[in-house]
Amino acid sequence: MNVQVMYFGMLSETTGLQSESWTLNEQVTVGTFREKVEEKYPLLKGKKFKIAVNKQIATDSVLIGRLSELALLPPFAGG
Amino acid sequence: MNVQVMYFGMLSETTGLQSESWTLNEQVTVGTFREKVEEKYPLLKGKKFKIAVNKQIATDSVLIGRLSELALLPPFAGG
Amino acid sequence: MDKTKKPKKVFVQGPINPDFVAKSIASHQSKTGIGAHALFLGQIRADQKEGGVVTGIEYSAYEEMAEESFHQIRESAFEKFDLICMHIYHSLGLVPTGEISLFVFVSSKHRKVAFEASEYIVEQIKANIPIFGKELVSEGGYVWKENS
Amino acid sequence: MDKTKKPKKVFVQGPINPDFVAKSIASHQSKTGIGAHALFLGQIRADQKEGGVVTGIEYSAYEEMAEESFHQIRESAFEKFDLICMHIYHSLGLVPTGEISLFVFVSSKHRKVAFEASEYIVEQIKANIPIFGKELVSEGGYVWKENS
Repeated sequence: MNVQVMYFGMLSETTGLQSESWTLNEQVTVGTFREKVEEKYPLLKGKKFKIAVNKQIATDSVLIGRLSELALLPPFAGG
Repeated sequence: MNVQVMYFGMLSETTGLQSESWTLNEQVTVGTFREKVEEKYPLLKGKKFKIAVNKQIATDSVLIGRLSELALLPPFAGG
Repeated sequence: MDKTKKPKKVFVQGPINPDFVAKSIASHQSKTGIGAHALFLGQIRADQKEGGVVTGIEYSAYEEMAEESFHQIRESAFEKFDLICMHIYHSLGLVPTGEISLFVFVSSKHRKVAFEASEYIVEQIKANIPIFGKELVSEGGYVWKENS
Repeated sequence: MDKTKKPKKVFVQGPINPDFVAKSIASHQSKTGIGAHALFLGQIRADQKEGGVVTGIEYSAYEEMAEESFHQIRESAFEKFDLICMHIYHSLGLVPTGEISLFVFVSSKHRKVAFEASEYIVEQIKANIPIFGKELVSEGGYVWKENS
């Protein structure tokens, strides 16, 4: 299945991308996706980031569904 | 000795005055003055008020000195 | 900065204008150590009283004592909190319902100090400044206001 | 009043102008149940960094998620506190040092609620809204900001 993955703030510098399309197996968890994205972009490993699935911060056990919108979020800086 | 006495807010309505001069004995305390002013203006008895001596809230035991400025202060309403 | 502790003018005649608030904010933009401003504004409510609804408050004060008490609040606030700036404005005379009678403005490096100082100062003002207020009501009378 | 809970526009391009704050205050003068306004303003500090002094912050956000998160903060604040009005504005894009990037405005009948809600909302924003900031420094580089 295809999902859209967005990279924000310093992470878009790390990956060189604002967003891209990923092809994932069905029943992939956020934790598995985290491993895959760190494999693809090794520089992510040292960074703190959260993963949002459909605009909600998700824990590693959450399953990624079809048509999900994923986002890698570095530390927040609002205010 | 003569002291100036000021009446604020609702108390200036009670006494009908903004201020007046009082002749007091030396060594009069705030507590004694309170009794005297309530004697002179019986309607003050039911009211809550504080007495300031030289712009400081004073307790009943404070002695009133020469040239003091006294003020009768009803409940505050700032803000 | 603004830490000189000489007494400052607090009382203004009539309501405090929103444009005055804007000017106060703008005048702090050159103070680049400030990260947080907390502003408190007291607005006159149309409370229901026995003689009708409140249409405004007529403020008076023992001004000389009030200025000294404001000065004491300033000094204690600067001692307690790591503030960069602090301003207090309070109305005298008539302030109609819906308009502003109190403006407390504190600025600090970090937000926590600003929040704490703002609340502290407002509570001190309500409790300790000899300001008196006549709540004018719609049927023509008035009620003396008393802070709780 | 203002209690409709549909999402409201929070983001503004560039700094928040003091005149905008004044207009927001003025627009609440017809709401005569309000007795207390608490305003919080976040201002960009000229902090010293390795690459020089901060000259501004360039803000970006995951806007769609941020709007939803702001909406959740609004809902929880109205649930927790007896508020009459609540407004949040946050900058996107460049905000130079000394200018304002966050404006939180709450109004209530009594002051205590306004103080508590203001602090609650600001803390929620700092912790939960996907906003990112590049602190630009005087020697030409930048540092990514991270809320503590």
